[in-house]
Amino acid sequence: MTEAFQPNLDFTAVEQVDAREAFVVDLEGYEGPLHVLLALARTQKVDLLKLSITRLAEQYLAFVHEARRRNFALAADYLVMASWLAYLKSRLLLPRTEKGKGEEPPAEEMAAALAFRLQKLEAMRRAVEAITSRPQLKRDVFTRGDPEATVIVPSDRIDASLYELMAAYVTQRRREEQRRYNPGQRVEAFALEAARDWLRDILPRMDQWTPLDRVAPERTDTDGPSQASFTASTLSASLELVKEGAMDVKQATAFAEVYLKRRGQGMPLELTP
Amino acid sequence: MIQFAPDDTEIERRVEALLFAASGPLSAAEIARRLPEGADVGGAISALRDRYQGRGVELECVADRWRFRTAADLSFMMTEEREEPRRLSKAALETLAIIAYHQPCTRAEIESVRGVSLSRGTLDLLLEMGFVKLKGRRRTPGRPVTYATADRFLEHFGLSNLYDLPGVQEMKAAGLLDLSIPVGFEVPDPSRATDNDDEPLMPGDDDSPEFAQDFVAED
Amino acid sequence: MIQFAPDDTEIERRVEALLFAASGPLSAAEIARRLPEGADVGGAISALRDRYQGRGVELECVADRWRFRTAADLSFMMTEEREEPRRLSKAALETLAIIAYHQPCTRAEIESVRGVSLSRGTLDLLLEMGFVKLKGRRRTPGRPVTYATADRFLEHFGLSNLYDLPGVQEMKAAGLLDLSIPVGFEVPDPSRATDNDDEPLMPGDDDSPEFAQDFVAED
Repeated sequence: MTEAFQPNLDFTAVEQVDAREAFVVDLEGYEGPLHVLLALARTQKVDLLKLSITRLAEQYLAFVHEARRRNFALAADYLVMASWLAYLKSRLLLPRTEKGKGEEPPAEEMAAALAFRLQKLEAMRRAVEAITSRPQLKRDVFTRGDPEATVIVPSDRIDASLYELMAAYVTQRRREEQRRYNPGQRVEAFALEAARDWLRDILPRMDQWTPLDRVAPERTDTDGPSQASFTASTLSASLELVKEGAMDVKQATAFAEVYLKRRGQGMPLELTP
Repeated sequence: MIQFAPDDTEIERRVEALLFAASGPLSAAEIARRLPEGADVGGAISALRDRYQGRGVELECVADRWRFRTAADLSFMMTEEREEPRRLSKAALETLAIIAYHQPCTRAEIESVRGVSLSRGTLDLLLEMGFVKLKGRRRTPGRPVTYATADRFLEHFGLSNLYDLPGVQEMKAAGLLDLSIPVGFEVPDPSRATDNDDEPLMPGDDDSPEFAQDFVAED
Repeated sequence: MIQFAPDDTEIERRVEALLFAASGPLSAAEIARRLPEGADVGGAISALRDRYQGRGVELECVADRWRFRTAADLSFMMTEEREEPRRLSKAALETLAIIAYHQPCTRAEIESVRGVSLSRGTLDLLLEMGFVKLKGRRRTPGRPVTYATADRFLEHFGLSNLYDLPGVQEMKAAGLLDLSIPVGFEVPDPSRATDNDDEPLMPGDDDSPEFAQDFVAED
């Protein structure tokens, strides 16, 4: 296959094309091989349907050759297109003797398909021109600059698109991820186990009804659990001890002070001042 | 653009367009500045005033400036029929997004992703708009209520079912996840969510207003 | 306020006032909701359209809704109102056009028309600007997401609906809007090397675009 298209890369072809079309290699202007092909096809100045694919292939190969000569770094797809076109061209030129490899469509059909793709891209190019030459809002035409103070808002439209929904989701998951790596935000809790030990320790001295916040350990270390955590864990632990029958808890009304007292005998509790 | 010396009709057109597009009332001098030298602004304004006389929109002079406003006798249409814009707040949109992808999920789960507690009214709003519904109760301590998206959600976003929700691939395609994709970032597929852990709501749970009230009170 | 059954002139006045006062385009249904039962909204709109024809302000239909806007030929005057538009790249415009004329279409289809893969930032810019929206999923293996234009696109370019796209009928007649390539044509693409294993097209594939069916099904 490579042998088949080597002859096309000779200099006469390049010079012919170059001299005839004064085609300037400017990769910046092209999005990809198909865009280059379209630009080249335009130089043939014929209906895209009557395009000579053989000639187009030559033009493209010359383009690639020229780009390489000037040390343009060509993306792989430009080169893949070059070899495919060389192959297509060789097949178009060869007399059709046997049915190729069977599965492959005839070269003429492949050429027609390429012409179709170019037509399609050309149609979209024209569409861009047609659309952008229309009067555009806030560039050419303007809606009322100062709508009434009592604005009538179309009621059935809610301003939220699927894109915004996705964006909202991703933003949060990102934030969540960042939070996870922020050690400063870690919340230390007063372990239930520790609260139970603490209660069992002071239980013998709790023979009077004592308010919960006086029973809970006082927070000393600013890095440690919060006072709320001490109180909460102490309450949980006390409920376990109630279940075990070791102490009683009472509360007069909702949100009122919770009082704790041991069951049975024990030493009096020394309250901290 | 070639501009021939415009006639009175053309000047009137231009004044009309300027007054319409302006963000506030314009004085004759301000209008004249944007017209060709010597244009009869006064004449154009008074012609416009006559033209709009008795129409639904009238040209009005306030403090030597001119503006269009709707005819005074039609003001009843502007006030009575006004409707509240239904714009989703950032919080509402974010909450909706989490419910959509993680459904069914509890309030606590939503808060854990958002990192802030849900303000009163955010969920209520989504429930009221019919974007979100109460789904069931989680079989965990406290039996918290779970939320899921409702039909209106699918309708609004033009999805035929939950399977159509864009996933990681689309988030990438839309440029939302590019450079720093968090390690192990996964988006749950709500269409494969299992309800096994949940129990259905008791009859009346979902439409009893006290319940919603209760829930709001927890804020 | 006592309202007698308003005549056509009065209906026209009211429609005029509503459209002037509105912050965005209004559909005929939205207008009708604010008028007495049985009012001929269509008649009023077309009367208004005629009345404003050639004036400095014109009535225009965008995305099946109506709005007043300044006449296009007066754009040169509106320098102060003009907002610097976000410039869309050539690639973005081409992508927008492909989506507009082929919607709903998948990312792969856009890439196949352009012959290059969509670079990062092209689709998301269009999504972010609200010109394009995610539409649904194609019912084909992999269930790729499809894209379509949003109302904002029609509003921006002053198109009353998708049939109004320039040249769409001619392109359709020429078969140019058919996404299936007529014969087994596949430019080898290094990024999609495995595509060579594609099954040959079934007979009749090219005249039955599944695409059009999708459009109906996904709506």
